[in-house]
Amino acid sequence: MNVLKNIDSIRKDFPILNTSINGNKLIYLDNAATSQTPNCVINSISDYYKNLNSNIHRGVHSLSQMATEKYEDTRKKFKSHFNAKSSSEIIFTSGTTHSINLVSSGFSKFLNIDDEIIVSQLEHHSNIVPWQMLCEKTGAKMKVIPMNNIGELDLNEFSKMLSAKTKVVFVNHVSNALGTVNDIEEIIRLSHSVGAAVLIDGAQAVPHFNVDVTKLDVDFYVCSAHKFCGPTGVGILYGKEEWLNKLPPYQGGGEMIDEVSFEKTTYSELPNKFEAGTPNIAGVIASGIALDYINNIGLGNIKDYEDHLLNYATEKLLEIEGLKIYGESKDKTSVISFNIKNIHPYDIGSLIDNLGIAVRTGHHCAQPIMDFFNIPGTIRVSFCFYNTTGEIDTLVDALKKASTMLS
Amino acid sequence: MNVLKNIDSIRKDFPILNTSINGNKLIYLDNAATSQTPNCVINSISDYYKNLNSNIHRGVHSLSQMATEKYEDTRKKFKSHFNAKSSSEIIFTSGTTHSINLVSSGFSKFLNIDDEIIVSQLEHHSNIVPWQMLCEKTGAKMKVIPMNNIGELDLNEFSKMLSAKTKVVFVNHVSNALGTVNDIEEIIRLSHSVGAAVLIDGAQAVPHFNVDVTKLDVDFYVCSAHKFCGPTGVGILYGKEEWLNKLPPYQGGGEMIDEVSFEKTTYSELPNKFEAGTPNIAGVIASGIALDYINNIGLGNIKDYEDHLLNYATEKLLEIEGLKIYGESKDKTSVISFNIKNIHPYDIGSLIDNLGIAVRTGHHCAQPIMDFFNIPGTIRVSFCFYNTTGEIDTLVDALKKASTMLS
Amino acid sequence: MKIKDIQDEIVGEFDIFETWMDKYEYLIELGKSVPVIDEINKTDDNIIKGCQSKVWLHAEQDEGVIRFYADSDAIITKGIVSLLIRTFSNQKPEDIINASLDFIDKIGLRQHLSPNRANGLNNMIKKIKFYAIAFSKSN
Amino acid sequence: MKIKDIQDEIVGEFDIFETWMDKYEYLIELGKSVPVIDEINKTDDNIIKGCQSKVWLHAEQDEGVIRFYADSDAIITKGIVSLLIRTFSNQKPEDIINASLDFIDKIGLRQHLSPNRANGLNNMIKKIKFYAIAFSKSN
Ligand SMILES: Cc1ncc(COP(=O)(O)O)c(C=O)c1O
Ligand SMILES: Cc1ncc(COP(=O)(O)O)c(C=O)c1O
Repeated sequence: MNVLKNIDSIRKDFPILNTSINGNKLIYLDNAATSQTPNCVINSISDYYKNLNSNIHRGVHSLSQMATEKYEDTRKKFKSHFNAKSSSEIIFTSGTTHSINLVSSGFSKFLNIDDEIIVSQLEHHSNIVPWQMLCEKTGAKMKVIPMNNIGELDLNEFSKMLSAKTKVVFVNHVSNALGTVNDIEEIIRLSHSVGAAVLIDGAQAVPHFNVDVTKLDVDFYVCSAHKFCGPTGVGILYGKEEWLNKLPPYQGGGEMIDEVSFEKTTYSELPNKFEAGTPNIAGVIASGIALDYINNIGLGNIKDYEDHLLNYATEKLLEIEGLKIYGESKDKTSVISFNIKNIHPYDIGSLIDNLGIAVRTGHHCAQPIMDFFNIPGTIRVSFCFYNTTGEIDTLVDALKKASTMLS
Repeated sequence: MNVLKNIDSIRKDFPILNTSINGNKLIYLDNAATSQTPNCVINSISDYYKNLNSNIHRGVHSLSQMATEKYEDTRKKFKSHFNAKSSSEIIFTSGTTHSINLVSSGFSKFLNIDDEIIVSQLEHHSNIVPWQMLCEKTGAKMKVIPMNNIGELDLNEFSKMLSAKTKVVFVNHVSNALGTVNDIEEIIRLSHSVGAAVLIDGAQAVPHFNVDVTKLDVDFYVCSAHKFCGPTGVGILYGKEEWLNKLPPYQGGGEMIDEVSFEKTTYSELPNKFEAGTPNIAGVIASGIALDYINNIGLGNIKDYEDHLLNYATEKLLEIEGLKIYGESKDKTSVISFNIKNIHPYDIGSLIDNLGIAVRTGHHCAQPIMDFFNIPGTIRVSFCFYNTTGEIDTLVDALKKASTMLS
Repeated sequence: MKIKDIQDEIVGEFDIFETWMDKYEYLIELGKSVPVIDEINKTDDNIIKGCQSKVWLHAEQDEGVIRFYADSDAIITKGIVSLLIRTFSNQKPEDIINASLDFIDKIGLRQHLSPNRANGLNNMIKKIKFYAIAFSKSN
Repeated sequence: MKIKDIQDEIVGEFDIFETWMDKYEYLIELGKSVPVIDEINKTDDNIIKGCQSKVWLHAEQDEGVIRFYADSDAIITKGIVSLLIRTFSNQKPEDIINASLDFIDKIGLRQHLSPNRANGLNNMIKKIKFYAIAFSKSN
């Protein structure tokens, strides 16, 4: 059976799962927005402030040495996890959004007015708006990979869009709104065949399965710690060393410089070139603990279990009268988006919140997808490995109740 | 007497002050790099993850509502603290460096090739490099307010530099390298007389005394939470509403948009326009707790006590043979930079670290100041309200010992 | 009736319900039954955007009082909207300006007014006050 | 002597000292007494920058071994530099490439090699290995 053997003990690691909402035990199904935080991560933050809080990289005193070492060890952890070639290829940022802006802003150096960049119809606003800003600045044009009715990208159309004009392609690994797992291997292969760089937004992938940037041969890969049981305020940017060396620095400040005078300033080597100012030291270290935590459960186990939850929930939800699921790709992970009859998602979300069930409703920062389906939004349930089939049963009951009240 | 009455109980609030380094009790005098964190701030982070962790602003479920409320209440706290006119004038960023880059990057819209911007000789790299990048992009010229031998800015020279060409002036409130408190009231007044905007880098001021942005009539004021007993990864940007409305958005992403389509995207109102992506929610809330904590002690009391420490330490340090202090402005706060004979600061720093004393050595991210004095760096001790005269005595003994060993 | 008395009346009505389910059923009833705005006034100008449910608000001045008309695309929002209209419509501008709104809290619907941007209710209340200020100045 | 034996010898020397003060005094002595590099070789090319103390490193190949010459502007760094020279100079490229450096840890000076960028020691060790690789390829 596809059940994590130690699910009970895993749930005990997450103190928030014991809280009550309106007298009901919390059922947290909004994991695609942010995942919950295990005790080891929470404790790592406290421990940091109680034992080694200090500014890093430049202090000669012991606290600074220890904090620096932990911070840099964390970089090595991510390097191994993503199978990067060197730790210099791992840049810590404040989130996926920051990571994408760092890259898109740097690309203004490489783009001319006739160039093209390609996005998919499936993207989160964070992977659209920075590139729109880039187009505005450079005059480059943006093309959009279309999707079909079940939320899969049309790679046939994509291959026709590609040309020598294409400079960069940016697509998410997993859609946060529909759960579609995109065939990024093929997207990367096709893009490279015309010499275009590829940025993959892995915000919704990294929490759910293994990612090997070297095998993928991807140019940039980005994610947020708060989506894989880490703290808020930390993002990771993987970039191929040759690309990171070519990109201009994003922010100016301490840490990212080699020498400063009013006449001439030279920048540091990687990774410091992209880490201006005091980073979120406590958060970065805690993100490494979160990574250890999910690796300890095993991303293989996590994927099996979450697939099981996804299938179970899909089946149960479809029993509800008038329920329509958006996004039915063959390859999906951990997300189900749906509506019930013509009921406004906000109404359903508000009612089941009173029953302690946290789901997300709305456009999920992916308005182009909503426009595609011509709906104002959906109800989205998204799973983490600490969810259970029992919670899904309660959700289904609650949805039936809400639907009756609102019909 | 200028002693905080409850210094013992205050010290108990900071668990790290009980740790030992190499068998000696930690004496932490590197507060200008980062300050230590009281239990209430540490607990606020744990409480957040244990009770309300959730993505904010768009969720209809209770956790998201509660987290949003706490986050927005924190904005109101900073609004009151700085006496801003509206909460929309408070933007949360990931640090002072990020705040400055947000503003400097936006100014590229306003600068032409003949324009001038003015910096001071006293700045931290974070308040130099972003503006150099801006000059490179726009062709604007940078002028530098000179300082005298005791580390005070020459406002006479400054007033001569100002002209209709001057578009923006950026100066720190307190120099992190020398402790000079700059006469920003006068700098703001003079700058406004030619229509230039002023950004004040308050990273080293906010921890030590009260700042009233309305009274100052400043255009932008920035600081970092980790310097006033808050967590890492949080910065605050105050901006006058009219300026923030004029500035273009910095990063693109979720939260900062109103509507997104591939054809046209419209941006949110303030403050969301500048807060793209999931912010450091736990960190921002904890920063508000840190603010409450220092306000509870009272910035008036803090200033009195720290002035007392500064005077005491200055007197004691000058008893050391061959010790030279850099920065002797009449108005100084909480920082003493010095060298002993020709000994390399790194050597002193390493030796006294073995005695448990944490000071900073080097250029303190302010190379232009070191160039001015023609030295590679200094030893810098910087105080917080939890330091004591006893700790200063131990420091002085340790410095004498180190100086003897190295002479 | 004064704004304060109307609010007390609403609180009294909701007090009858023992469970949140009953309360919400009443709210949904309110949302369904009341036609709160003429279609002709559901213009883009009158939209107050929340990121999920929209609110339309239209105001008219009439013999010293302001009449408000509103609607929403989500039924629960619409129920609350109808209560706000009942509270503020037909009141004098200065009474609206000075009113403090507490019934939403008291009947346990506070979460719908959080600084959260999911619905347009918070902005609707702001806009009601703006109208009152504008009309009081134009008098 | 082999790299490993030299390292053991150094560890033995430092074992005699009971306090960190004595150790550092010895290190300072080493730093003061050894003229490790000719002024002529203290070129900009040979600088290894730390953000606080600088290290200069110069290498020459001679009859199958590499000779290293180095210096630093901070005396403690210089003391450690002199120990590194003693360890790696006059060794064959392949021995340098394969050597693992443990004496610094064992004598309790690990903090000077942290990923911290205060001194140039970490980069000095990297550069020593680079020289060894370069020279071994050119043979
Ligand atoms: C005066 C001054 N400005 C800017 C900064 C940069 O702050 P942060 O590293 O938190 O971005 C500092 C901190 O060292 C500072 O002292
Ligand atoms: C696919 C995708 N990309 C980007 C983001 C933005 O991440 P963050 O808000 O952490 O910057 C998200 C999170 O909502 C996401 O799901």
